[in-house]
Amino acid sequence: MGDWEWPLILFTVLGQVAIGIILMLWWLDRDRDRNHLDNLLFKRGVYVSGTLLALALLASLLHLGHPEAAYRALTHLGTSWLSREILLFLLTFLAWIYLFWQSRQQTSRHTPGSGTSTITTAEIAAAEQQTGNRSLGLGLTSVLGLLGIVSSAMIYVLPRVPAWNNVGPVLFFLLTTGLLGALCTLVLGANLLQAAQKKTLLQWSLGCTIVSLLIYLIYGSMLSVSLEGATSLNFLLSSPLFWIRAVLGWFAPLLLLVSILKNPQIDKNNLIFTVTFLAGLGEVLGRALFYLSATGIHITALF
Amino acid sequence: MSKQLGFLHNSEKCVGCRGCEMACKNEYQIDATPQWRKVFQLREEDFSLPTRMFFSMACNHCAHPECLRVCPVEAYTKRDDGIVVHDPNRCIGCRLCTMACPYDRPQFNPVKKKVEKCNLCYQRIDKGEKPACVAACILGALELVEINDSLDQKTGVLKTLPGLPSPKITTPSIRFIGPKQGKQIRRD
Amino acid sequence: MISYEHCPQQVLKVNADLLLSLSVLFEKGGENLHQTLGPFVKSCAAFSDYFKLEKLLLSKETLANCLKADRNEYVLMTYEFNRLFVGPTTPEAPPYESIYLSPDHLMMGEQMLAVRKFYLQENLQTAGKGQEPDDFIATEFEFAAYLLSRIMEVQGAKNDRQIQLYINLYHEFWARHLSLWLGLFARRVCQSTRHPVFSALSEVLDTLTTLNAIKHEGGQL
Amino acid sequence: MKLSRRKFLGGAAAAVSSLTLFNFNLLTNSPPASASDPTSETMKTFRNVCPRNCYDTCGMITYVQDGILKKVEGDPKHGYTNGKLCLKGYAYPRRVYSPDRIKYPMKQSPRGSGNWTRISWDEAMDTISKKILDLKKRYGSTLPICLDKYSGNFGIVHYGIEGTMSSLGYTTRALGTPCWPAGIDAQTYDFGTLYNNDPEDMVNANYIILWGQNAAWTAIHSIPFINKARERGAKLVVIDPIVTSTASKADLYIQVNPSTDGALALGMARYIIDNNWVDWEYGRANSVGFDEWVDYIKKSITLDWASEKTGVPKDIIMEIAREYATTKPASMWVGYGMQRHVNGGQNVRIIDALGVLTGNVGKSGGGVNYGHLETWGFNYNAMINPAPKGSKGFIGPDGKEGDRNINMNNFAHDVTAQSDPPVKMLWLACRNPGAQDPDTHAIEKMFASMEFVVTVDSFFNKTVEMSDIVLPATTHFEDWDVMASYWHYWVGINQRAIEPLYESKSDVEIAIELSKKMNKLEPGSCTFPTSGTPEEWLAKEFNPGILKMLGIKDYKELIDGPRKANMPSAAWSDGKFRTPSKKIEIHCELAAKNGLPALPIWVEEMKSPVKYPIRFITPHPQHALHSQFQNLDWMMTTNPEPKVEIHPVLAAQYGIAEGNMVKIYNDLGSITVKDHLTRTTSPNVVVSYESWYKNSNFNVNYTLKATPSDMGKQATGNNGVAFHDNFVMIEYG
Repeated sequence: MGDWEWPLILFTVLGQVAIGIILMLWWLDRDRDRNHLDNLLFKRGVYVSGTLLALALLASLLHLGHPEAAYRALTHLGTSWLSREILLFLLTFLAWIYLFWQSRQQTSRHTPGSGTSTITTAEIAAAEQQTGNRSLGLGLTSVLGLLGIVSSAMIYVLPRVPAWNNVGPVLFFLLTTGLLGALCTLVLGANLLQAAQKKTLLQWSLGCTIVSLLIYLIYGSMLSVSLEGATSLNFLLSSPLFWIRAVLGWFAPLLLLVSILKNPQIDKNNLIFTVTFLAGLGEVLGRALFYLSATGIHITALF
Repeated sequence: MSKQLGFLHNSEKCVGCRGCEMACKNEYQIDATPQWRKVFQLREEDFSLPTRMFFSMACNHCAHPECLRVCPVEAYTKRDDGIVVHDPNRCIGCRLCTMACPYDRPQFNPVKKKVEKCNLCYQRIDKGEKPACVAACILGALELVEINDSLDQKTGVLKTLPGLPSPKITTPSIRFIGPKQGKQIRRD
Repeated sequence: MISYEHCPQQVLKVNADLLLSLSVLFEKGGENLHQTLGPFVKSCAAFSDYFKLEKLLLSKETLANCLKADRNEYVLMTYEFNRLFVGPTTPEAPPYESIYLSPDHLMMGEQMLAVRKFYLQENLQTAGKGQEPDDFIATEFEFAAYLLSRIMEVQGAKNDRQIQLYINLYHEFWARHLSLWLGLFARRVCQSTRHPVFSALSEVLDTLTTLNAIKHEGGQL
Repeated sequence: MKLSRRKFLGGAAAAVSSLTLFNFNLLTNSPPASASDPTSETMKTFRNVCPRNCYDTCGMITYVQDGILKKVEGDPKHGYTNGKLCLKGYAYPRRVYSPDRIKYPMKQSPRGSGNWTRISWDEAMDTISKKILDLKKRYGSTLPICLDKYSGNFGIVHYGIEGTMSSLGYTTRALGTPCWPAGIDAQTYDFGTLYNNDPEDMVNANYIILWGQNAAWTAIHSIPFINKARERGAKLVVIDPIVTSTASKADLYIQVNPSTDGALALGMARYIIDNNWVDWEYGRANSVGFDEWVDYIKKSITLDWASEKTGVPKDIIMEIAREYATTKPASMWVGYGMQRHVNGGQNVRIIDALGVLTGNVGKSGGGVNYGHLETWGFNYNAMINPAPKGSKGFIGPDGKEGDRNINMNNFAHDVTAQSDPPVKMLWLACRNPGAQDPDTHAIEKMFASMEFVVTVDSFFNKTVEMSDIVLPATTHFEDWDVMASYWHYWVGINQRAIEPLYESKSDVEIAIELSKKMNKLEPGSCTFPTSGTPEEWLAKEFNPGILKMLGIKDYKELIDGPRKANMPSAAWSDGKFRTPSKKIEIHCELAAKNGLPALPIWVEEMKSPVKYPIRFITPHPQHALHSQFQNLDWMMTTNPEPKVEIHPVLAAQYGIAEGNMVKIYNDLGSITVKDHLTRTTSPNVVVSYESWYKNSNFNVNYTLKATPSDMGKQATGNNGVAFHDNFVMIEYG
């Protein structure tokens, strides 16, 4: 059985939330004409995700016996997914800095279509130029980030650990990104998102939750084929943590999201806050269990 | 790679005296916690008769070392003679290798906050000496050998023993002579 | 590095006195606290006054009170001293550098040799045939105090070259040894002691370490 | 730059230090030479011998750099241990440099309070001397002082401990050996003394029986010789109640009922006689009472009885009987475990006789091998000191005045039982009765009743805990000494590889200090010499006899390597037995005189009482030698906790599962220990290996009654302890 790997839990979850947010912003940014991405939300998103990303990277250092030498972790890109992960996350961070710079640019000019009487063609051109750069930045960051997340998942794809040695880790990490990314964006954009945007994000979150649940069911059933996998499974099913995680991360969000989408009159924001909070907890627990339940193939002789 | 050095452990001869275990600690004055080499007792259930049978295992200097693959700092290198050497000066203590090795032989030293493991006494080998554990084995149950087909074709040479992870994971450079049981007159 | 040529003798003296009193305190052991505690408390007071160390005020007080202790109290201090530093049970805080810096907490580790070499640079070695490890706290303090006294001497002799050399040597010794383990040692004492006098002692050791740690990075002596 | 600066400084310091006002306490000027090159000196090697109470007594090479012990290795020049050590031997550096070592003389007041004061050697000696003189005054003799020394260090110079006492006058002595006396007497009755073939001679055997012997744990260096014989086709039979690591390797393992080994041997004898595989010629020519014993067997022994008694099927008894009698030479190695019973000595006598019956005694590749003391003929110069003039002694039954001997194997009881004069002071060295003696509660009580207790030791164990003064003992790396084995034929010297650490002293150095002080306080009160370096003391142990035996002119030759005594490889091959009749005494009058059967006939084993149906066997551990080694950090990490081995069937009866804590108890006391379920033991026997774990009060002897074994008095002064006739109850706890 594994241990409570707090640094790793924080690093992975926070990092995934951060990238999730950027990803969502990018997505929202595609639609230029009708409901385009609000600048303020863009800024908020960029700032929050940046902070989370920074925190994540810091947390990852705490896992090391010798954080002061962490820079060396870049030296084995050849075969080590850990090296690749670090590289990609650093690149993501660079891309984010570009985004940050972008967001500073925004402030200088007033945004197009903000109801001002006369708009010169120059302004429009500049504005478009800008939104172009913006979505380029968002896209770049998202792609690098997603690659980073995939490689952090790949770290755990170890032949020694049947519970990990499959597509599971990649899917789990990406789903966390999708779910929490969307929910956090909803929170950040509580009063900046247009109804349509909210709706799509909510649907997306719901989708992620359902997929996550289904995948977990398949994953669980697959585990039991190997001895160690079975041990992991038994550990999970017998652990109260797992059931809390199930309620917080799957069932509660499922119900709430459905109800939010069903009746438009209820106060969305509060509920969205709750869902995000619960799902967040659920994901953290889930990640903790991911490490706790890992059982490696090992020597079973008597000591 | 020109060749692959490894261990041949003879469980028929080994009485589990643990001399190798301590000789290793004595040679390098290893801290209390990490055990580069360890003697394991095979499970009673794996034999027709209750018995005390053993094998001794350090790093297996695998042909496909997982530790080397996952290590982000290239602390692991594989020499031409197949010895997998861990360089503590590069190690940053990320412990990924300890997760990846099915034999748990890279061991985290909680005090130095780095991983350590058996380097097959390469400095002794380079001087033409035997590894400390091999030199210390009173019963000649532990040998330094070249892992190759001619060894594997020898009768009685096994690639694994009950209770060991499948060699498929890392193709460890260790071979065994299986334990042999005599006759027992029991009272139960 | 700031030049120390004009460093007032008094600073060196206050420092040296404290180190020396500590050395004697540990060398003479728990049985002689009634003799060694006095000088220590005195030099400690002078030290904290000179450097205006508020954080030592309490310790100063405690020590002053312990000084007034009656015979029985001193006996208790003796037992505690031995429980912490001597034995025959496993000492709670063995006063040897190796125990803290050698990963397996064994005696006579590499650090002991490094210290020995330091002494040899000054043509010095431990008295006796090395039965008492060179990295014994009392010996290290004595050596540090000796270096300070040399600085004072050569200052008297106005030999700038030597002044610099001894100052460097002094800081090097702290940087490489005392400041690496004294803190750990002080913590161990503080955690395991049941007598105020040793908590106070640990406080002093801790302050001394931090102060010197700053100094070897080039602060004013 | 650095070096030049150092040079400059060195010079400067050398020049000024005379002027310097600084007065050193701990530091002093070093010879300038050393300063010129403070880099590490080259590795030096020294010869040492492991002095523990062990068959193998290994030759060691010790690596020392800058006066620090770096590592140890086996001595390749030692023909028996062959350049290899055991796991305990390799852990030695941890013993030497353990922070737990006792560093200075310390005084505890009051005893057991944990209030320790450091005292100088002078004060220690002063306190002890004054106590001795005071007792002498009060009781008119030194008999109130009792020495308990045994096997913590078997170095010859360490007999200076006995010397310390004899030089004070007549004292009370713990006499005997807990370990192996029943077997010693058995062989003394039969052959005149214990004398085994050279273990290296086992290579010549065609059939080997290890009888209650777990060489894999207690004499690992013998196994290669056994294996050589097996490679030549010899069969290995192990007879033991436990499937030990050794038994696991046997061609045939026989799980005999504990304490019925004699019955098995008698059964074998019966079958051998019936088939006339007897070596009549050897038996009749070399022994007395041969036919008498044969008649006894014919009359009173049947295979059915033997089988019923031992739990060994008839056909197996017949099989090993036939093989042992017809596959010559056949070697038997009688372990010390099998004689720790109320009929242990008698069982060994029967096995001896079986060896004679088949003519396997006195043959290379044969023998009934138990142990020997042939290579121990030193001067014991440190041990022999005349009592001071006018010393009053104890008048023994023989009317001679001398020391008052009490039973080491019932120590607590015998110490308290003394009244004229009572025992008031204990001196313990090379001994840890607090951990190793039977009935620990009784030991605790007895210690509490003492006026004064002095213990010499290197570690704070149970006995030190119960002492007034503890004196720090050197390790064997800090002493000069010479070591012989009670199994192999090699003798080796032990050099001082490193200076004694802290203020530790060897036992002889302690004796010297004590003598100085005693004579200062009361001239003539102690006869122990007050001079001589440790090496000089070593030199005094050698005599022409031993030098000749080792084929050397001077002890210094041993520095080049250990020597093997030039003796025939087969004990008794000369047929010169050392019994009164100069023959093997199958019929032994001496035994009869001592109230034992004259013949090796069957004597009933101890039966388990109704209340305590389970036999509790507590054999030697693998990671320790009694209370030595297990406390070291390497051992505590590789073998962190004690275990009790329980047969699954028995465990089931008491609702105990693997890894449970189990309470083992009887009227004497109880211990609670984690269990391991294994069928290597039998359903009516639980096994836990005696040992002293650091910071643990685990001690099997809390349950162990000081039941005497049947023999030992004749050769060792007292009967042994029937350690393995201990009966208990177990419960989930």
